[in-house]
Amino acid sequence: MIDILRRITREPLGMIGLVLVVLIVISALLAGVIAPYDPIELRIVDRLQGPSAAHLLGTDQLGRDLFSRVLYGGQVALKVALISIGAALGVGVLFGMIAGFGPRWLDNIIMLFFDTIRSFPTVMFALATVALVGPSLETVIAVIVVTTIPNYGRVVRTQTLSIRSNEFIKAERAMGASMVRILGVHVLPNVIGPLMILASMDIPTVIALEAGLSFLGMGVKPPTPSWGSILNDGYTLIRNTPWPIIAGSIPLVLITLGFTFLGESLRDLIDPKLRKNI
Amino acid sequence: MLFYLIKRLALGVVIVMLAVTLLFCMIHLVPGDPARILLGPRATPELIAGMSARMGLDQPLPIQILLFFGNLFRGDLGMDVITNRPVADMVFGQLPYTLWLIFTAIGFAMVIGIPLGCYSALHRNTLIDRVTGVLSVACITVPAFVVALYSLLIFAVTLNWFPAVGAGEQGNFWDQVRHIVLPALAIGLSWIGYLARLVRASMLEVMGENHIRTARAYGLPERVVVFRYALKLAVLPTVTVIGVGMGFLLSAALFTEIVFARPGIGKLIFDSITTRNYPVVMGSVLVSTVLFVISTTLSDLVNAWLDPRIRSSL
Amino acid sequence: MTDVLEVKNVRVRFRVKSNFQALVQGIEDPFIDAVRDASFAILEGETFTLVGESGSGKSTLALAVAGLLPAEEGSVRFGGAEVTTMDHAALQAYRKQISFMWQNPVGSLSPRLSVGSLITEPYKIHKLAERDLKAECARLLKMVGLPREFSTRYPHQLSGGQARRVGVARALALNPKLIIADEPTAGLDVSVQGEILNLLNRLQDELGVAMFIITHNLNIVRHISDHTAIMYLGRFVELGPTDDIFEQPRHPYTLALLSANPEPDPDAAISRIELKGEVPSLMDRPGGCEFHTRCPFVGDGCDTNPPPLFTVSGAHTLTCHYPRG
Amino acid sequence: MNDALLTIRDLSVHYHTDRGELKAMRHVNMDVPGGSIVGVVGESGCGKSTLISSIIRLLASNAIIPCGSITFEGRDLLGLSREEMRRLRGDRISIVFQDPMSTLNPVLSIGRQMVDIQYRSSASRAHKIKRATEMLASVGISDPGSRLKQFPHEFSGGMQQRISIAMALQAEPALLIADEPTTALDATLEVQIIHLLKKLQTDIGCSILFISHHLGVIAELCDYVVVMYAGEVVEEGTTREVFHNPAHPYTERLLRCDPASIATKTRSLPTIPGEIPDLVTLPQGCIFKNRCEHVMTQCEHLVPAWIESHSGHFVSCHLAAKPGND
Repeated sequence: MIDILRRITREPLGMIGLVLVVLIVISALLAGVIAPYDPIELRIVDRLQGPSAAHLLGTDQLGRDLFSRVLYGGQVALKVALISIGAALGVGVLFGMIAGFGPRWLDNIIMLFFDTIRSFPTVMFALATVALVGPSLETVIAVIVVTTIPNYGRVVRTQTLSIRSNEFIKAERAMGASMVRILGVHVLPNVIGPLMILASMDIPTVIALEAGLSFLGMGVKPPTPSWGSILNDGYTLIRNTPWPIIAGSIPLVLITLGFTFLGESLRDLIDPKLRKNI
Repeated sequence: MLFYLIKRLALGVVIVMLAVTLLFCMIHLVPGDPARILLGPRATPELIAGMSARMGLDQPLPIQILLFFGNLFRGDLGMDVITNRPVADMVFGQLPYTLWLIFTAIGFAMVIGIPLGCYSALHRNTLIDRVTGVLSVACITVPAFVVALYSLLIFAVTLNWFPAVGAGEQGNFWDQVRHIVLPALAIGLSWIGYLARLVRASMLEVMGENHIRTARAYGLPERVVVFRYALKLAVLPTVTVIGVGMGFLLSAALFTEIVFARPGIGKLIFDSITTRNYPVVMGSVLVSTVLFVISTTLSDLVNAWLDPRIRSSL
Repeated sequence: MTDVLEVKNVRVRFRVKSNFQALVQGIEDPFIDAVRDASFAILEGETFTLVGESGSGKSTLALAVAGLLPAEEGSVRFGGAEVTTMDHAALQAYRKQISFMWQNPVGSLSPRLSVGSLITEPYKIHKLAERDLKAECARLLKMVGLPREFSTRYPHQLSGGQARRVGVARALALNPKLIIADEPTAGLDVSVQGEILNLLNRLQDELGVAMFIITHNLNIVRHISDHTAIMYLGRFVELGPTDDIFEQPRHPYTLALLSANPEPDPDAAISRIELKGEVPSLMDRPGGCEFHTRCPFVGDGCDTNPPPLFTVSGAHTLTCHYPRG
Repeated sequence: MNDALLTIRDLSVHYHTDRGELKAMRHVNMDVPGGSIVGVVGESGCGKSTLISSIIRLLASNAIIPCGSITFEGRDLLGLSREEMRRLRGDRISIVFQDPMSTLNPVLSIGRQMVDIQYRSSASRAHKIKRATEMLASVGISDPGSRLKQFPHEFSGGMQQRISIAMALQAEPALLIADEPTTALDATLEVQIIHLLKKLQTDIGCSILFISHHLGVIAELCDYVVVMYAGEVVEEGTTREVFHNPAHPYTERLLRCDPASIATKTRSLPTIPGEIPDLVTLPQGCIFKNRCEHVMTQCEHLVPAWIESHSGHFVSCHLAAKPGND
């Protein structure tokens, strides 16, 4: 583990990725300490200011400090990303391994469901759900979990299928090993590595999706700060001030770059053959 | 071949039907009555019952689904409860805008991304390759709506080079072109990076295969090795990715249509969701799903056309 | 001596087309026979070898014997018990008494487990973990001639020969009555092949375990095997005591295989028998004698009549219209 | 062997790896006389594939050539420009690879590939197709005209190898390199390919550099043999000399442990105990010393010289250098 870390820091891009991720994660975690203002406190007097020493990124139309809102928005983004990817990973691995190792008919049924979910364009599916249930953080997480499960499930299935035809699995079967033992001891350890890399590279996608939904007003409820809702404010104010757009997009771009660089160097180190399009 | 085609189409129909059923179940299962939500808190029970009947929600769920499919076969996607126009007309009226946008974006991404990827693969580890690599990652990771916002901010609002809203005047080709540039850029930018990286990776893989060594061992000029022997194989994964990418493209189109206030199916969905217009939501999601199924099937067929190994296994 | 294993008239079928495809394409039989009418017995403590080229059905037969593939017809009896009709519990008990060694020395070892865990895997599978696994591991490593330190290595750190030894150690873990080895020398250099064959011979002498070896290389058979069968297109074409087959090969295919591995002597009279064409597809078996399309000695009736069973002497039999020699 | 078509002198190839410099091939000498078949024998890790790649100059990008020369038809291949080298490949030097299944381009038809490699000729397309048809017929593919339209996966492994041979010999090269062309094939197909190669070699009059680990095939096919071990050529001579009077202990042991050479039944087959030394940290002295039965004191420190033990029979071993030992 430490060895991997050391090798990542040796690569310039890996190092940049690591620094960005650590920086943003820490600043989100410590938002309560670092943030100079309350992110939801209204100060109409200070509205629509440009950057200054008092307001590093300026203020929005309600006079809220954008820098503080960006810091707190990071908490929302990370929360959504970690919970939804964790859950999707768990369910995806389970169904993927069952599809890859189980009988053919079960595989077909699981794949049919995966394909069906995949055929909904994610954002449209998310909007339809939000329209029915109403916007909330939980809805966003649920939608992301449902729409990401097929991605992981398909990767795990493909990997399981290729591992399944290996001789060492046949050897375990011939020795009479149970299905649970084969999956847990022999398949899972060979699947999980590449999957973790994929998951780390998915974090930016999920964060972008959360921001997108909040941008459309279908994510977190105002006044909770989110990068997406800051951008939405920016969109409505686009002819007045560019700062909310800049403030909302900077962390979004930095964290996506950070996780992508990190994930890519991890992938190159651990499994150079793994490609994004499995 | 014909057998395969029939199988694929049958599977596509099953997927679409399953998707519709899932949506119906979702509407049915989630708490809250769509008719009540649509009409607002002050609606009378009679009004709500009337609206439920108009939306077909008073029937039991299986009947609702059957009715929907029955109408579907007649090309009827139901009626818009607010304007009383057929949903099919609305959806198909908006669809061309979205399709034009998507095709322009992906075409533009292919024209730039694929050659860039090839160049990077063939000049591996040079400065240009590294710069392209970093830029590609940067392009991929920036969400489409952020690109849309920035291009709107810079090119439309600040510099005023391109129009900010709409799709342009009907029948005025140049006006339409001017209107499509920024939205297509917003969608296509991440695809340039994506395709460049994909083509680079698969080109490198193909160039390492034994048959390329053979082609070189027979002294074929490098140009022939690259363009005739390697490229055809290297673009195969691209076809699949674009086919599956229809979903992402539609999602990205939705954002850009909203940002640029451009007509299209994404904007239609968004507007009908904000007005809780379920039949329109249903119809548009269905059409998007069908688009996805068609594009994956098409990409499989193109793959089969390009790769004789797949062709003969069909 | 008693039979450890008795195989009678085994037939193994594979489906190659779905019923629907078969209907559409007008194929009557959507199955192929990978093994047809195979019968042999393995005596306690002896080695039986199955020789054949790719597609001959030799591995399929071995899998059917091990209960890993269902046999369409025929019987496989192990120590008097019928394997083909065993339920799950009986099969588990059967698998404790046989071990299967797979073709790829490194690929048949689970890549993320250490040699120590790999060797003791059978104990864990059959819930015999109360044994002192460390001691067992050391004992097994010693048996196959590997130093004790190897227990902490991983498969990718082993050479082909070493990995093969680990495979042998694992196969010996539960003191099996029968070891089935698929191509035990595949992928190994000539100088290492000898080591593995010597090891198998020595272990058989010490432990009295019966062995069922599958190989494409007829030349290694002479030194390890008591009885040999030669397979072509899923059928035995010649079967008998190994010495008899090497002294008096009678089937043209056996002769061709023997001559396919010539002596490394430039002055040796080279009498290679070159077969015509390639192995026909199992979906399109030739009529009459199935070998007639490639046989250099083909005669009248070969293409129409199935060849008769010909007994050379005692247990040495073959199916041929015109046996050589 | 003065009329040699291909002469390799003191050739070394190293690879840059994470662990350090991997000395895959060191100070190799060998000759391929015109119109002859030369066999290269060795076990895994002996440097056979590095040898081939360096002759056709398609070494991996992490390879370096610290010393040596490869002279082909009087020209030093290592001194040629990339373009000059490319012009030789497929015209004067051709190659048949080991794994027929992956050697041919999967998405182009056989005919297309066979026509493509005739790009040097100014003949008409119809003429090129005719030439390809003739070549396919000469390697024993029936109905060659219509099979030109087929793709590689539609042929069996044996057929694909025949096609590879047809492509390699289409330009009637002076040197054909055959890299274990029969290893992936069944024994009965191997016989066919060997006979085919022998016949075509006689027809065309080219030389063949035949790489194999199969001693029996080498004995049957080759005029000369080169024995490689751990990146060095340890012995070279006529096949008869080397197989009847092996001068290097490795050759002698290798010949002894081939199961095919042991006609009498034995329960204990001869082997070569030990493993190939690590080529990153080379041991001092003779490369074979850790596995040699006749190891002597000078083997520990002195690298044996490349000497001619008989006329035309070269070996690098201290035993052969002793006066009166031959």
